[in-house]
Amino acid sequence: MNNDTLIPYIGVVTDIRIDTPDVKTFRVEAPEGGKLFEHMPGQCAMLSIPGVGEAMFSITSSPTNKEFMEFSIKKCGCLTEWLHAMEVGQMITVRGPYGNAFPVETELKGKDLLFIAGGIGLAPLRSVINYVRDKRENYGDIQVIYGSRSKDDLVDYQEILNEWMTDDGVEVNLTIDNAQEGWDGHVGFVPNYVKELDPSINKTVLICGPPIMIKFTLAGLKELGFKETQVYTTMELRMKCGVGKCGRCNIGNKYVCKDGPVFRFDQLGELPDEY
Amino acid sequence: MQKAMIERAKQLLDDGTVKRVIGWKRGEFAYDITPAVFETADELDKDFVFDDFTAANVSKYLVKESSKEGKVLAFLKPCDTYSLNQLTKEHRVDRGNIYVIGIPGGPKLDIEKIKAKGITGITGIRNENYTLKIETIYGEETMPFYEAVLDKCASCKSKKHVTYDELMGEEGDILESNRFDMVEKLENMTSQERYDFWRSELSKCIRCNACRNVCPACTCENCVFDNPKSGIDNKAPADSFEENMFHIIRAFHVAGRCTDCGECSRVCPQHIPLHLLNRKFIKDINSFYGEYQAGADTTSKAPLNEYTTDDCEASIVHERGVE
Amino acid sequence: MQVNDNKDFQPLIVAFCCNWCSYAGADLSGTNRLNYPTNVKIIRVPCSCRVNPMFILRAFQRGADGVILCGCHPGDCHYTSGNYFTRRRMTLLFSMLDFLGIERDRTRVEWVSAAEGAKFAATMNEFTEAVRKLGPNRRLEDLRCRKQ
Amino acid sequence: MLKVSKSKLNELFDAIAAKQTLYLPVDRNDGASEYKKYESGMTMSKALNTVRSAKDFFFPQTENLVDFKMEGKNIEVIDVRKESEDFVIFGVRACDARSFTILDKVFLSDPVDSFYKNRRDHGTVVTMACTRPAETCFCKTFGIDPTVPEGDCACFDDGENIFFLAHNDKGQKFVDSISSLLEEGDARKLADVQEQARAVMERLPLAKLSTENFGGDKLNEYFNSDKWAGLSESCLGCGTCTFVCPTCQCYDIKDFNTGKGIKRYRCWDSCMYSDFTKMAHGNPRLTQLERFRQRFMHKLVYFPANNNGEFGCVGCGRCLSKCPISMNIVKVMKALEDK
Repeated sequence: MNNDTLIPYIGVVTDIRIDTPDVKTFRVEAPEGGKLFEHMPGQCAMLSIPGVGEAMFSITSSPTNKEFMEFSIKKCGCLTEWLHAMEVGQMITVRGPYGNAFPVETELKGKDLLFIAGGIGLAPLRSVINYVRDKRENYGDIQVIYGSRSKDDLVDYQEILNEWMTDDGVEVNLTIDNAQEGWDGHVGFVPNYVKELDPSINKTVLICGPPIMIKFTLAGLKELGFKETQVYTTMELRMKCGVGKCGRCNIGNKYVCKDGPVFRFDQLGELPDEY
Repeated sequence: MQKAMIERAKQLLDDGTVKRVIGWKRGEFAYDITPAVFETADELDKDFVFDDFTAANVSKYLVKESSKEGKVLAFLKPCDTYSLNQLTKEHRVDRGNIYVIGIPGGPKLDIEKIKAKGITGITGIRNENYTLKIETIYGEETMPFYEAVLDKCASCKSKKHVTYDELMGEEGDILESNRFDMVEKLENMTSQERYDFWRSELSKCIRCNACRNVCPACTCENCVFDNPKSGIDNKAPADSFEENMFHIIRAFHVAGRCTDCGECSRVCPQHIPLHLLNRKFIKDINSFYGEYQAGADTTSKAPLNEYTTDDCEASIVHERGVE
Repeated sequence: MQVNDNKDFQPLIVAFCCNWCSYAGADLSGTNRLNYPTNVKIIRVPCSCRVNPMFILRAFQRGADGVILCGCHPGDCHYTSGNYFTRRRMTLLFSMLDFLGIERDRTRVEWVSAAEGAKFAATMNEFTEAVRKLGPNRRLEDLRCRKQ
Repeated sequence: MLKVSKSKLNELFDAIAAKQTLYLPVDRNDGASEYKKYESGMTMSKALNTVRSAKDFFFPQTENLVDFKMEGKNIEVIDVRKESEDFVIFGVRACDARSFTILDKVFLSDPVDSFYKNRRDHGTVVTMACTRPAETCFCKTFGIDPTVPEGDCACFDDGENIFFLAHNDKGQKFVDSISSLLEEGDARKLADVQEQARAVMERLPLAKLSTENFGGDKLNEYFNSDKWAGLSESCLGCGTCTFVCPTCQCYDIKDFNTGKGIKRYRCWDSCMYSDFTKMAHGNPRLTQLERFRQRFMHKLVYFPANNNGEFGCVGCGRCLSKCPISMNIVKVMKALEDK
């Protein structure tokens, strides 16, 4: 019998990095080493601890990383609590990759890119950012606007400081919600910061974050002159199968797990407002 | 009766006593009636219905309706008033926001019993002197009215309204019912026979939760069977054990609070006699702790919230009845 | 009727014991070196009233062949009235299980005080023997959990 | 046309059951009918339809997907799939037969669901033409002719004989396997019976129901309709409609700890349930209105949008007779159309 997508692979957690007080990044490899499967930036995988539950997480490592996959996971429910309690060497089950991806090889090619992320929303974008950094010649300018509640809540802060900020042609703008000691950067919410920075409207925008942030940022972008066709986002709803059959993650007739999670805002605008 | 009800409802809407009316709405066929809320006289004229098929107990909807602004008029049959009383006692409804008109009770009809006779293609049903004249696309059929009566009405416990603001028609009495007959029959079987009986019944269960969701006593915000943290949440009986467990817990949770309105059995798509489980608890409570009718009043303590120091011991179960 | 003593059958007995009386009673039977079967697995609960019907059912689901609930004697509850509620609740539950055709000897409530070590041991011996005679729990088991 | 006399039906069933498992709709003591594994002597139900649909055979209410053995930090994945045995479902009605092609569109589209496909490959669907449709029937609305049902092999009852018509290779194989019991028969009377049934179809109360106002292009119009509040008002949020529905295919995946390991199983789920889309941080379908809307939008709009206009309903009428509050797809269609 063929392998069924509902039957998962085994993955071994080979490294756990504490990013913020409630976000950890897990490195997952196949038991014999190497990656479990190839993916494209923006795609997701179902992680599970048998007996606890299964949930969809975006793959945060870039496909250009050929050794392992990474998942940045925020503690917010039953399964994630268990995942956070894991130690290195723990096996988990993984299946995927699921969903579409950011059109990095088609529509985004040759474009100036603007990434806007809030909080854990950086996780799915990190895959794209690192992908385009590794294939620098294919893309124009890169700008990242990233905000979080506080300095401690900035996911992948070390990577941002040491790698992204030191790259040529990558502009990183960080902001936190409230002023705090040891922070001399920008203070304020992401939507306002985007307006302050007034990015060039030739850029293609990739945005991910809490729904409320997306809502206001999108409004701000429109004020600046951006069109909906220029803005991509990635969605999340409750999922069980990951292949558009279990019937719960639909927005209108589109399944987030299969037709998404990446949507362009003009596509999203045609769907009913139920997410 | 239907006409008088519509007239009275219109008056109460008109003089501002109530803002909404909860009752029953006509369907596609002669029998598929939906509980509905009416807000205008036009809606009442168009769709309000009260006939032999308006069996649905609307009291559970009052949990939601009575929390809205403005009074709601509810037409309640005797059995429904018990449910409302129980809900009032448990502070699940705002009784002050409900205007209850007591209306005569059943016996109501069970369309499934008519269909079980092989009568199909039904386009109209008339009751002529307690003979049902059923028009079908295959010609007219007849059957005695009492053969099509709902089980819950066939063993009616009371025709008395226990709470109302106004009464339409005559007040009835509490009846001497035969409602424990089947429970007793089962009690007198052997343990193996009982087991076989319930296996054949409960194995039909599709876990649609209709019995739970229709039950006026089941008003938890989050049911233990839906709560992933309870450890027993499930959506399908993956094993015969889970069929038993669901129905034991469902019945146990309403033990002492179940007014025996019979809705659970009425809505079961698989015709499982679920009311027998509830009645078993009622019968046991009556015999162990004294006669108790849930919903008869709004002040008494439920039997499981109470005790006396000389209650019988659990071993009584081992000492009586058939092994 | 077929006589079957199920002599080789080792039933799994789950005993819910209240912290204040029965658990201490079990302890006492141990310190007094009284024997009771190793089939009995004790689960300590703060009060017999803590045991809700689901506990009993889930014990059966997970492979118990008999479930016994021990608490303080009526009137002696550490929380004054817990065991009175237990009594009503378990009476109704056991009656329901009996009604569903589950063998009634698989369930029991027994009042055991902290001083009744001997009663605890005797009760467990007797109950285990009764369940052994009944054989494995087949009417209220979850096949998925059956021991191979 | 090949036929068998109705008096010899049991011989036929015995012959089928000797070779493979046979499932047959039989009457229960409460007047309803259900599919049962055939045992010698059983008689086929005369009822129009079973309470539960025939989808159970290919998409059972619960099924084990995979087992896990957990030991310390290690997990072992145990593939529990087994090749299904051959089986025959006899007496499937035209509506249920069509439901399989709808389920196929979901489960056999990429990536193929091997659990479903396994059963589908091994199951032979033998349908039975309808002669006495009920008032709740509206399969005609979805282009189904109940007098000539689909399936691998169709059967027709002319009152005295059962005629067999194979629709495909699997059906032909089935007919061949019982050919020793069949004989060539005169189907003239059958044509009359079919004609009568078609005439009845025209007179059914729901004969005029049409799908012309539904389909993928109505997405936002119907989604934003103000009718949903009234329609969903008395919905109990139970799963009766979804569980008796032959085309409802939503499922949940859950884990069960047996004490020896973890069983991951899938079971039917209902979009009518409050926890269907509930996540750790919220629920996009908070009230019964949204859940109710989802079910009917899925059948009447989303499904045709994704499947070349095919609707996710076959008009079997089960939800019409089983809904505790008698709210159903027909009432929804009529209300939405009524501008």
